[in-house]
Amino acid sequence: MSVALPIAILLSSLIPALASFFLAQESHMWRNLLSLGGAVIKLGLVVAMLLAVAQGAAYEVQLNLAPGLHLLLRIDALSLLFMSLSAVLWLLTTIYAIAYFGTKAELSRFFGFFSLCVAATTGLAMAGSLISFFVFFEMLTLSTWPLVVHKQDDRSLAAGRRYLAYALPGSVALLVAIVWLESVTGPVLFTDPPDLSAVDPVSLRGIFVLFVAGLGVKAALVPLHGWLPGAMAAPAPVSALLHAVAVVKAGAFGVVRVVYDVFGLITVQDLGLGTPLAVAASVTILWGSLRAMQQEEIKTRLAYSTVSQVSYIILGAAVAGPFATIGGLAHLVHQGLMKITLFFCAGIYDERAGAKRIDALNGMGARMPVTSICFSLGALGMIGLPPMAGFVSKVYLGIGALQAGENWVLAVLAASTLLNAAYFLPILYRLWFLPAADIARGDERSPMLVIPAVITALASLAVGVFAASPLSPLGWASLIVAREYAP
Amino acid sequence: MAVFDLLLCALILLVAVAAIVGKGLFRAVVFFVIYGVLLSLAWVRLDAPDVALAEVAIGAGLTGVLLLGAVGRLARSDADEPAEPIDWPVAVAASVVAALLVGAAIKITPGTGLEPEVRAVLTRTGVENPVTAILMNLRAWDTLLESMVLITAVIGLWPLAQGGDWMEPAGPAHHAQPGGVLSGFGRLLPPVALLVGVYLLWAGASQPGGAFQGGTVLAAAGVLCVMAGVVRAPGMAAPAWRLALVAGPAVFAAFGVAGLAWGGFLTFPEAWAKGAILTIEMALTLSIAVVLALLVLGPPQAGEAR
Amino acid sequence: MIALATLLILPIFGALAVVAVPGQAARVAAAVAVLSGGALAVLIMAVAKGGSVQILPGGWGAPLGIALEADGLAVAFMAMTVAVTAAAIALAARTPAIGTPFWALVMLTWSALNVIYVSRDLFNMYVGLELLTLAAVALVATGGTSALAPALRYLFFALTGSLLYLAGVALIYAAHGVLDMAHLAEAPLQATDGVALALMTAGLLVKTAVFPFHAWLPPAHAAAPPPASALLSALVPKASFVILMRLWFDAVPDAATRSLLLTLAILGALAVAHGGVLALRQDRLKQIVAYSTVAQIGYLMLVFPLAGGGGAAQPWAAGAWSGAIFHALAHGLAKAAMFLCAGIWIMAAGSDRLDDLRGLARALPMTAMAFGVAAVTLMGLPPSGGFTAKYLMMTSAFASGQVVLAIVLLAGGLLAAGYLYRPMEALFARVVPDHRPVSRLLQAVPLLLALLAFAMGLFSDAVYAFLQTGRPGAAEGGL
Amino acid sequence: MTPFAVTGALLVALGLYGLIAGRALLRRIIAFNVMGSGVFLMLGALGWHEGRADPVPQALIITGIVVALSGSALAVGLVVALARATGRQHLRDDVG
Amino acid sequence: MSVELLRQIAVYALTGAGLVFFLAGTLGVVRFPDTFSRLHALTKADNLGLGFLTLGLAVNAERWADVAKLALIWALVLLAAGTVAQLVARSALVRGER
Repeated sequence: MSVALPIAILLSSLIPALASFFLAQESHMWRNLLSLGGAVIKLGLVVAMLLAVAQGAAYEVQLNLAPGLHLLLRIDALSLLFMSLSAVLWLLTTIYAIAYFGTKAELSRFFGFFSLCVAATTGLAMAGSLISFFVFFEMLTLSTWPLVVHKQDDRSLAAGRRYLAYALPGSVALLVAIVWLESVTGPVLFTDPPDLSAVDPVSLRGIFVLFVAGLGVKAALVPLHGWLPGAMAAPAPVSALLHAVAVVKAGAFGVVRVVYDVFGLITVQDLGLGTPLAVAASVTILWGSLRAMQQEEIKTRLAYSTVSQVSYIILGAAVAGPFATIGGLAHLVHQGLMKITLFFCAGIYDERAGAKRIDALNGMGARMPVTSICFSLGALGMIGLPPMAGFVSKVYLGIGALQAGENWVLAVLAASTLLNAAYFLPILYRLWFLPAADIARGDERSPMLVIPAVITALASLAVGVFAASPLSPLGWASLIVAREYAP
Repeated sequence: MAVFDLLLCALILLVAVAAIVGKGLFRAVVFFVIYGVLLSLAWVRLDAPDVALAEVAIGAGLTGVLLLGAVGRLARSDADEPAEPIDWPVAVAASVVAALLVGAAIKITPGTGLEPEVRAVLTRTGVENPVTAILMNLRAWDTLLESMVLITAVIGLWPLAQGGDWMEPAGPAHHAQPGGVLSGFGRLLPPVALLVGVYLLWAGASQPGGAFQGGTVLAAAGVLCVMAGVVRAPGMAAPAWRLALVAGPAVFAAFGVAGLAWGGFLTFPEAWAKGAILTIEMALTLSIAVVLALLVLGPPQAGEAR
Repeated sequence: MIALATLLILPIFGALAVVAVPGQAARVAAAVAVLSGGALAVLIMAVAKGGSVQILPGGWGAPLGIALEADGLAVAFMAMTVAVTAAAIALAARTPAIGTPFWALVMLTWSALNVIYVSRDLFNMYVGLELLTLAAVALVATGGTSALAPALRYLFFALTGSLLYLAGVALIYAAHGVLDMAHLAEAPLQATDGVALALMTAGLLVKTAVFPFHAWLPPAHAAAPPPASALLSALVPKASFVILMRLWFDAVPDAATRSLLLTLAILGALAVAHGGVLALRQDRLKQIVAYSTVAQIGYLMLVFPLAGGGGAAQPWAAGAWSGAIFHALAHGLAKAAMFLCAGIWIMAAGSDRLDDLRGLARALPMTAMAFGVAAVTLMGLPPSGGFTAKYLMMTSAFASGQVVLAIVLLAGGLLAAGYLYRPMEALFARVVPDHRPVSRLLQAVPLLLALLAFAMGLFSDAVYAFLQTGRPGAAEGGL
Repeated sequence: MTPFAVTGALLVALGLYGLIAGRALLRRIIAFNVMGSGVFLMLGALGWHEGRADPVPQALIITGIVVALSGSALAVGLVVALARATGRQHLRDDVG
Repeated sequence: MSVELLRQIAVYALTGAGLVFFLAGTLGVVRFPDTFSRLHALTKADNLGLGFLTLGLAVNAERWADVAKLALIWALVLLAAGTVAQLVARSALVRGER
């Protein structure tokens, strides 16, 4: 039970974060070195841990906050999945961000909080108990706020205010749920689920609803998603990593943890909470897609698309069929890769061609072929075109729904696929088939921006095509389901 | 004798009501001084001479002078001072508190308290007067803190001085005619007062008296000298005054720390207890005299015609 | 034992030295701070190893003499006092408007606090309270003519509180013939103790500025110079709270009636609501932070109803009791950091009005970070000490079924987020105002204090274990 | 000697009334002193037993009187400073 | 008619006379119209009253030390009364009372 590795992973982003706070604005070289170095080291450590876990090693670290309040870091297959996703994407986004910002102001602060965010995300992934999860969950909220308001203009300050207005009550709901549960069952560890017999069903349902509400804010479930579109006022790297991967996935990851490791799937079904959660997820999926269609700006459309896509994961957790769970977990990675590609491309369009609105994208395919290809790959993947990644997760979700006898889920999946097409295809049509407006400009001369987008686009393609192999997220997800949650 | 006590109590209450609710600020202060004197009579009836001395010297005397000085400085003529309207809700609350307290006071049958224990230990404290024994040895820690409270009051007045710094002499400028009655009185009384003050200090070991009472008399003498123009008012500029101000608690604390060497914090070895206590009391009296003089004179007001 | 005596005597010698040698005031204060730090370290080790350290001044011991005892709680508060006072001294050294009286008063406040923390004698606590009150009022008065009226109101409230407390002590002594808390705990309750304890509690509530007796605190703490208000807000109300805890947990645990606990719970809740709502409506930073103190003191009152609510499932004892102390310590550090930040911003931008602070985050990043960290602590979000406190108290609330008090804690946290967000947003505005530069060393002082509050959160296990030395039985069993 | 104890109790209540309801600041200082001496009288009277007074309350009272004087001195200093700075003699009209 | 009885009678007689003079002085203060005449009454009557009172107490005192102390008290009060009367008179003059 070596202790060093998990702590090393945490420190690999904590130390660069704290160090870069003290760096002067001018020392770009040092700061970039710190961030990139941190990202590379983290990726290396995660890969090392992957190999070790494959050979059956286990990691557990306990830092006592108060006698009952342990900060427990425990590695299991689920945490590895989420950690490897965030490690890979953090490296790519750091490269992207360095190119994106160049020498703009307040970068020490930006990269400081940027690395702090990732540290919180990895901590959250490794959390072994409810309270440790909550500690990192809140650190994520606090470290994201400065990033959302990074431009410090009125629009981003308003976005920041909205973000906290949603996030803090959410954290209160989550804390109440945790303390309410723990006051009866004692500290809750993910390793051995608490015996819920002591808690009467009514308050158990209340606790579950509070959990979903608290986590739902970050997972952008419909009534609680208000902050996400506004947060698009943040610079592109922030919306790319945070609102496509870190923050939003943290919410979904939390729901998966709560459903599987705290309540256990059987209890959730017995309490009759599975279906309402699935309905909530479905409503979010449809509502997100509908709203996405009405958006004029690229980033807000992608934001609403994120709102709907994340609920696939929650849908996977809510439906009792094993395949649905595999589909949901796989989608955690698939959606991450595809969405980050789209956000990267949106950032490139904005940065290089000043194109923020969708109708400004006419004829971009000709002028910025590589970016447009990546965008198309990502978009098609999201729609769920075979053999892309989106298709794989939707198929598994469908099969899972059939297994669980929830046939109406199939209709939801089909409808959402159509809606995805409805808001992505017009963009592709503009990119490739409409003539460029006369004043349009745009070039792809900065490779550091384009390369990350290409890598993630290819990854999302590969993940779909080689889904069958055990190394792919799908294979990994089925491993998780088989080992941890045989329902 | 019970009739005298009842009469005294009624008088005290009456004068107190007049002081608090009566018409006119100057009248209130005068009533307050009378109240102080009557109260010390009560302490004499309760066989507490030390307290009677302290009450009349500090309670009625110094506080009275303090308030009279303040009324003078506020320079508001008494005529238009309306009697304060009765604030009924507070009056009701106060009467509830009164009822509770009187009820408790009646219910409690006075016991011997700690009197036997003190008597048993008295010989080991180095002084015969039990009150001084408690003040200077048994609860010496309280007395040290109390002297620090006095110092705090003086330092508290420091920023209120005109320029925010108390470098000029304390209090308003005094103009007594050189040959006049006051300056004569100011030369005649202080030596006697000095004698009485030192006597009180010395007698404190066995009879009623002690550092505080002695210090107060000396302070009164000091204030008189300043008013009579015999001596320039003390001020923070002169290091001598500052050291005198600090001497009492400093010596006390020094003995406290020295005590660590042979027993414990603030412990006096029984052989030298009397000597130690007397040294401390002398330093304390000096400090108290200076502090009380400064407090009564108040922060310096440059250029205010007296 | 030597360390404890040094800690008690050092600030007294410091104050006397400052009066004797006003020229060297700042140096004397710094020296006292450093030496006290050393003595404190020795004391912490001694108490951690060997349990509470006792001193019997004059060697007499209770009931005749005064018993002083430094248990976990007292040493923790003394540690927080050293940290906050050292920081205030560091900032005051560079604030131009600070005169000699300020230094002496800081020393006096410090010595009064140490006296109160370790005292076990009811009258000794009264003398300590008076020394603290006069020094604190004088500290407020150093804020210039605008501070005179608030200082006077503070003085009258505080004097009323002290005399009510003293009236209670008089009745207790008359009935029991003893002033020492340990002896009082063994003596059977008398008929008149109800009145006495009611008076003492009322007096202490006035001095702790618990709602509805809080009117004096915000104007006084806002009018005082920033280093002074850091001491006032972080430390002074805590002293009378410590006495209240000693009284109810050590001296007369079984005298606590249901009605008393209910009253304190209601007053606490009202304080949290009242302080929070009023803080939302202020437009000067120091006013906001002062009203925040009124709200945060409300939390402390919840310890009385919550004590003993641990329940079987919790693997720790006296959760609410330790949580309340955690809160008092974390709030002290965070509140002092906030007032020192206000001091730095006043130095830089000239005033603490919110619209004068716009954009200062860019100009003075470290101070903005310090204010942020302190705000997180006050909101009770992890990883700060404030979170550990809130978590411990909430678990006790849920376990003992007093869910309403948990709601109060949470609502208070959200209110804190509300009134602390406005200054944060003003700081993050884009316009960079013209401001006088402030040295990074000076900015590091509040940051250090705020990070100490975080450290308390991260290493709360060690702090928790330390607090258990000399913990009263009633803390676990409940009132 | 219960008459003195009862008088002390009444003085405390009277002083409390004056301290809270007083308008002129000097009057509130007087009320503070009256309340203080009331508490001391109660403490002293309850310590009186068959002709011998318990010395401990006496020592406490002497300490109390000196502390009360310091409090009054600071209060008077502040009142005079306030009156000279703002010409106001009471705190009633402003907030509070 | 032992010496003791004589002493008691003397003490009562003297203190009684003293009280009478105090009463007269107080009546004077209450009745007289302006400051000066009040001062006049006060100083004359009260000082005499004080003299008799001190004599009575001296007779009653057991030890000579007490008698000396009483004499010192008498002298001091006389001195103080005189000075205060002077000062009050001057301040009344300054305030323009004739």
